Amino acid sequence: MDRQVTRRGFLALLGGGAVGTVFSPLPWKLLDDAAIWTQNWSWLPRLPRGEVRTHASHCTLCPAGCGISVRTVGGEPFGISPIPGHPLSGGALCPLGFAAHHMAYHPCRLTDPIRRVRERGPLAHVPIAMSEAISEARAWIGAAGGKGAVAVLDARPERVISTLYRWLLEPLGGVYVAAPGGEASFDALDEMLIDPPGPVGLDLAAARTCLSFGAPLLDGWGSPGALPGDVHIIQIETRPSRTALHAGRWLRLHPGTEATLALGIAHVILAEGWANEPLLRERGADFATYRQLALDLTPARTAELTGIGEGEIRAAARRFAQEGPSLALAGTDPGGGPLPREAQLAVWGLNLLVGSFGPPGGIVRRRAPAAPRRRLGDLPDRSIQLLLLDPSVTEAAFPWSLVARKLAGDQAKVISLSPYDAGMALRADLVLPAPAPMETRDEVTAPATAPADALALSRPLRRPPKGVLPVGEMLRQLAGEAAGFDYEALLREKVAAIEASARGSVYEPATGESTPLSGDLTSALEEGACWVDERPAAWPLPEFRLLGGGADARERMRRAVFERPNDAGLVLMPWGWRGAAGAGALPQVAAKLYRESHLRGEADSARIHPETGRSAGLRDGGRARLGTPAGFREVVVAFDAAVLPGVIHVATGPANSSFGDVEPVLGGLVDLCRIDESGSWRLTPVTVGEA
Amino acid sequence: MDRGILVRGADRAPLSRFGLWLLPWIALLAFGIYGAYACFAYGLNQTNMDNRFAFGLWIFLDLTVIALGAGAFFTGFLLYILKRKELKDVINSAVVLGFICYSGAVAVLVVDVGQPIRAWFTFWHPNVHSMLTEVTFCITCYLIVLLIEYIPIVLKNRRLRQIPAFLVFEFELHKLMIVFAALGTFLSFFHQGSLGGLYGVLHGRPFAYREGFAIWPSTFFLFILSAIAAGPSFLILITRLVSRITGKRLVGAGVYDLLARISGWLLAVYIFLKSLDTLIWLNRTAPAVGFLGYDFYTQPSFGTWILFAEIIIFGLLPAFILTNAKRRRKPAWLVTGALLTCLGIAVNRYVMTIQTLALPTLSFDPFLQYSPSWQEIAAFLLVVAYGVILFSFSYRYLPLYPREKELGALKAPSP
Amino acid sequence: MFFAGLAGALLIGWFGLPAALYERIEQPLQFSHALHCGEDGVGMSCEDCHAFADDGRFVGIPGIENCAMCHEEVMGETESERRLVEEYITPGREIPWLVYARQPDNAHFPHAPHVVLAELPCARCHGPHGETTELRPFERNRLSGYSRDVWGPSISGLGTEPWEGMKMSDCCACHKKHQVVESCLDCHK
Amino acid sequence: MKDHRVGNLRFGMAIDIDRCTGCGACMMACAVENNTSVPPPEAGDRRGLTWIRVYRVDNGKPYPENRTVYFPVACQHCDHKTPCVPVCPQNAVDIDPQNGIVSTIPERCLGCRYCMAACPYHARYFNWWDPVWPKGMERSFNPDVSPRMRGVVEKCNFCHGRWQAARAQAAAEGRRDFREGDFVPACVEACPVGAMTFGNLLDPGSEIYRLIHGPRAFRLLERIGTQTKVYYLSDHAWVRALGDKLPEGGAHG
Repeated sequence: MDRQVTRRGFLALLGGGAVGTVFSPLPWKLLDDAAIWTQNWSWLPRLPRGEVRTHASHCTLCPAGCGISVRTVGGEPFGISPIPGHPLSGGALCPLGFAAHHMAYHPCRLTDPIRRVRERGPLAHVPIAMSEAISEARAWIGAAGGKGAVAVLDARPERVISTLYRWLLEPLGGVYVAAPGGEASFDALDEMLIDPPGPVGLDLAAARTCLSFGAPLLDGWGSPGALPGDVHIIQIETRPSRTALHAGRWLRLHPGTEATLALGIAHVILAEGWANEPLLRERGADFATYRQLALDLTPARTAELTGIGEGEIRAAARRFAQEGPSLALAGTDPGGGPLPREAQLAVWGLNLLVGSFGPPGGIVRRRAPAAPRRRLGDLPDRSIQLLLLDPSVTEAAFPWSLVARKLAGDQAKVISLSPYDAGMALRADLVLPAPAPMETRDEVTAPATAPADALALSRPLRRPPKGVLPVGEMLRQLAGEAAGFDYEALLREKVAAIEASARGSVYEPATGESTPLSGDLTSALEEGACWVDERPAAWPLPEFRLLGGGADARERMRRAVFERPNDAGLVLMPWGWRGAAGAGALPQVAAKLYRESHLRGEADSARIHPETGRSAGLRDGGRARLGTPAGFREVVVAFDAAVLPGVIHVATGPANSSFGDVEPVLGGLVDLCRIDESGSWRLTPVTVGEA
Repeated sequence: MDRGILVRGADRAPLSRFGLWLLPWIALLAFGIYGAYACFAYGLNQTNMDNRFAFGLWIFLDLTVIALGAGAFFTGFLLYILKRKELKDVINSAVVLGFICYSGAVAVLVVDVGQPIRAWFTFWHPNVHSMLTEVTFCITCYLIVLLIEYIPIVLKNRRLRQIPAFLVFEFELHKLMIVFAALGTFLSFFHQGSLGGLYGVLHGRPFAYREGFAIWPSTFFLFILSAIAAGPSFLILITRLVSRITGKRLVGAGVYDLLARISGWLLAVYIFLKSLDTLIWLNRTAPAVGFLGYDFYTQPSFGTWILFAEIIIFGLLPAFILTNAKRRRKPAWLVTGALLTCLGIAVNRYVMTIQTLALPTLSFDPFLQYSPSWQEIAAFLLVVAYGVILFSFSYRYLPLYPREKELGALKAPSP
Repeated sequence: MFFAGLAGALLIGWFGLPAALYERIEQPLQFSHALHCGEDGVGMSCEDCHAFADDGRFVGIPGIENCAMCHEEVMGETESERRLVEEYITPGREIPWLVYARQPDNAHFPHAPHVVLAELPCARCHGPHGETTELRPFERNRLSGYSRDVWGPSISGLGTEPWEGMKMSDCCACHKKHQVVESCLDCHK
Repeated sequence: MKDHRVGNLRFGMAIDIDRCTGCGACMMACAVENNTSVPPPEAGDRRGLTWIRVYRVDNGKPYPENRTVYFPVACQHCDHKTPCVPVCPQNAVDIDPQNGIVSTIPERCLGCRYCMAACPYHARYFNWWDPVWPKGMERSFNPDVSPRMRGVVEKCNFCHGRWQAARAQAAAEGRRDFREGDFVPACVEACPVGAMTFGNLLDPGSEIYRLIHGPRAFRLLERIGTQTKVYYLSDHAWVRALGDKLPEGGAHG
């Protein structure tokens, strides 16, 4: 009985509890809080708080020098947008530029120096203290004896930093070398002009016709995507690049026949009397020879060699000669590598024929004298014992063998200054951590392709991680704290010199207006302004050699023009996008353009003409194995009806690992490529099999 | 040892044999649980679904299973509302089957959504325009109804019957059964229909979009029809399967005949309307929004054959078999017809879910293909195993087939 | 017995819950609004410290330089002012205030439309905060991590004062009352 | 569905296909602006999170007839019979009656993906993975856009963060209206060739009004009747023909 009661009582207690709970806030409040928690659970990253400010600055990811306006929250950049009407970028910014501020957090980011321990694997490394790294580097520099034993590779010359490199090299008898590759190569142009009146630039904005021999005008020439002016582009390129697809006219020539086509066009120009021959004869040491070569090359022969119809050739030549001002450009995408020497000579030569040297819209002179630099190809093999890589080289896309053959065997050391352990830095025995974009004051100069010099600053907008030194400071320490190694001071001097010259104009992002330079340039630059030099007056046509120097110049050009580079078999042509051609680190969101949309060619994606593909036993979307004397590589096949049969266009990057969520890999497709005597790696005979 | 709680009078295999029979299913269950766990722990990247195939194997099979589960409410409807007394023989098993199908489907849905812990928001902030809301509400309610209908069957267990309170409770419930049957019928009509509406309303997907009456596209009604046509067939299949396994004549021959007749005629009507609907859709609905009928069937894996199969092989053929008394009395024909009917429903649901998503809409869309990952398959096998186990227990301890005793053995001694 | 259970549950629900749910955290520094803006105070207005930036963003909690404008060095004799100067202004550290009205990351509350366009007084949502002589401890919801003010001081959620509660439902109620056309993106980011 | 349009503001976009060079700046600017996470490599192009995605489309012909264009496709913000709005079971998707922005609120979404099945433009993306960012990167997040969690659907909201900021600024200036240039989405701002135009479709004085009423304008799947607010522009008949579903397809994603 009792038990009965207590049991009933217990049940009653529970019942009461239940009723009470329902009439208390407990269940409802907890339900509500639980709901809130599920909507905003704790392991979701929290948003930054703080004051939002906007700063005008410049992008330093590539040499284009785009003007950017950076939004920061609590002193941390979170948004980047282009500055409309900026003199260097014309209001454009490349895809990568929008995520420049993410680079500071790239998984490959270095905050301490690392020493490679190759015996534990090609990329194995250990972190070391900065002081230790510096002293080790200095020891190596000291050990590297002899003239030319120390070299610096820099992809962006004409900066104050470049001066510091030179100072570092001077006492050591070292050499300052411009990194190979890049979109425009003026090497041949320098060679053509006998004592040229200083460096030259290209006045594309004022040109009306542009014969672009592979220059990626819409893929990243200057500021990517934005082409100033309304120039009619005749794109002469084997690959269906976006420039080719959007050009006014696209001539899809046979691989490696640029020289032929250029001279073929010269033939039409000369034969139809568009050129000012008396002047050319007077100035051109070898004009007669050149003329004869060109005239020997009939349009019919050109058409046969290049695969471009005679009519097309004549039309292009006429438009180029008549619709001036016109420019002929010898340039390629950074992955494709430079044109061979003869091709460059032939193309630049066209500008001489139609008088595009000097006047606006042509090849113009730039004010500042170019500092002396050597070409990698000119260095003796196995001569370098210590190589220093500037941060700008990290994302470069040239075949490493170009450098490797210059290194003095295995005991040669490579030191890389780089914010990330990626790309070319993976080749280094010692990597010193450099600041990421927007972490230090950096200098922005006009790209090699710009018509005039310019100077602007990239402002420090976020605090660099502890232990990361500015490049200038690292060089000062490498030089043993030698006097005068003061980056900031040198920069101030450079600015002061410009102020003194009172030349050029200053673009103020705040007002969007350019005013003639007067007074305080320093503070203007600090506020994100951009100084642009004035254009020098047109210059008299200098003496020139159309076929370049050397006793066998004529013979070499003749061979380059009349011999078909590859008669049988498939050819491999690498290509890459500006800023993303190498295996350097990229912002992680760049994966949207590659992995998540295939908008851009991921590393090792190959475009092949359907027929070619099928005859090689490949299928669209399948995998293929490419073989060259240098090795093998697996690629993903994509059929493309616009590709020339017999050619395989393979993207050089970025590798999946550049987005930072996969382990970095050493070496890229370009390392498979054949390098000709002039250092070009555009064409490589290749064997294809199904993977 | 469990003699005391076994179904009275009916002989059941010894517990050891029963355990042996359960073993493989329990293994399957474990595998399924592992697959489902993977999805909860790591997210739906464990499946092979993607942004184009937002729905995959799970939704397809859910739709099928729920259609097959329609046997429960429809038998209830026939028995309690239309007073087809002979169906007393199967009503219990029908209810259990229905419960298994629905609870299983809901379980899979919980794995399928990306944020199950927020799924209840549908009841908190419902969007009344959404077919999915309708489905969610109806299925939830109907699951409760099924549970209530299940209770009296459980209470019929001979041990539980000894508790007087339960006996009374069961008796009271029974008087209410007609109410629940009606309620269940109402709910089921709606969610079966809404499941069809789910796709019929997608005017962005001309392959699935159908015109209709008021807010209901034609698929709304076609799904109801096909479901109540398939339900009885599924019931036939399962009952025959069970009696084959147990070697007992579980229900009177008349029951099969009745179910088959109903299934057959409903199927016939369904196929007729379905064909009509298809013609209207191909010639009017789709072209009106700039999609050409034959364009839907140009893909190798989805040729016109699939349409042919759905209407002829899995439609007219079984209808032809089941509507004819002579044929459906022959067990072989009966089973074939029922099987084809159920498969037909599966094909229809497959087309509505998978093919709809596979076909490109934009002119520069590629045609994509999809195949489920092992986690998806595992998660579904979980439901199958769960169903078999629950049904086995119910059969062993509850009187699923009231006339089992009097009808006696099939021929061979029971396993 | 029934009533025992009833009472127990009610007690737990009404008094146990809030005690268990909220953790009380003291502010890093004491501050008297009354002293600054009351008529018996220095007579500053809310906007003097809680102002809009030129881009229309509400700055909310003023930065340390704002305090430094007056408190370059110690003026009064209060303990907290001494700490203000010594621990924050002199080293230039920001004060890690715990904000009572802090909304979650997925909520966007623009002050401008409410203050400038609708001309709501600060007290409409923040209550008589401007008259307080000291800062009460910040009460953090252990489950959701939010400030207690979001739900409102009364655990029942049925506040009597208009400013009690800053949940979505409270926003919607007011918007409905004033026929503000709504969509999710008005307040969710 | 009832017509719930209020006021004379309808945000819309016009994209000039003839100008687009397919550089992808819009995709990057979008991902950065909206704190979009990057799924792991195995996600591929079918499980990505690309609120705006640029498709490469060509006419399939060999050189020299070959023509290739790029189609940036984001949420089309259907103004009528919006496919994704009525299907959502718990009101996580709505269309702003004042400006026509079709919004998705991830914190309300349960991840049933019905809206994705409903959308013919494949403009909706699902978080198949837990979002992961490089260590510490949340410090450089856009403070105006909340990150999404695993298992929810997300898509283009016409940069609602910017819209909210612009509206707050307007309010601070004491006005309620939208003026040309108060804000543009990140993609429009990013386009280096000015191929994208954003504005009020109902304002006869606006640039976009002129463009969408010109002969070059067309929309995707117009005949479905969704009255999308994203227009495309082209001089070429074959490109305009891509707007509608063609029997022969003639397309390469």
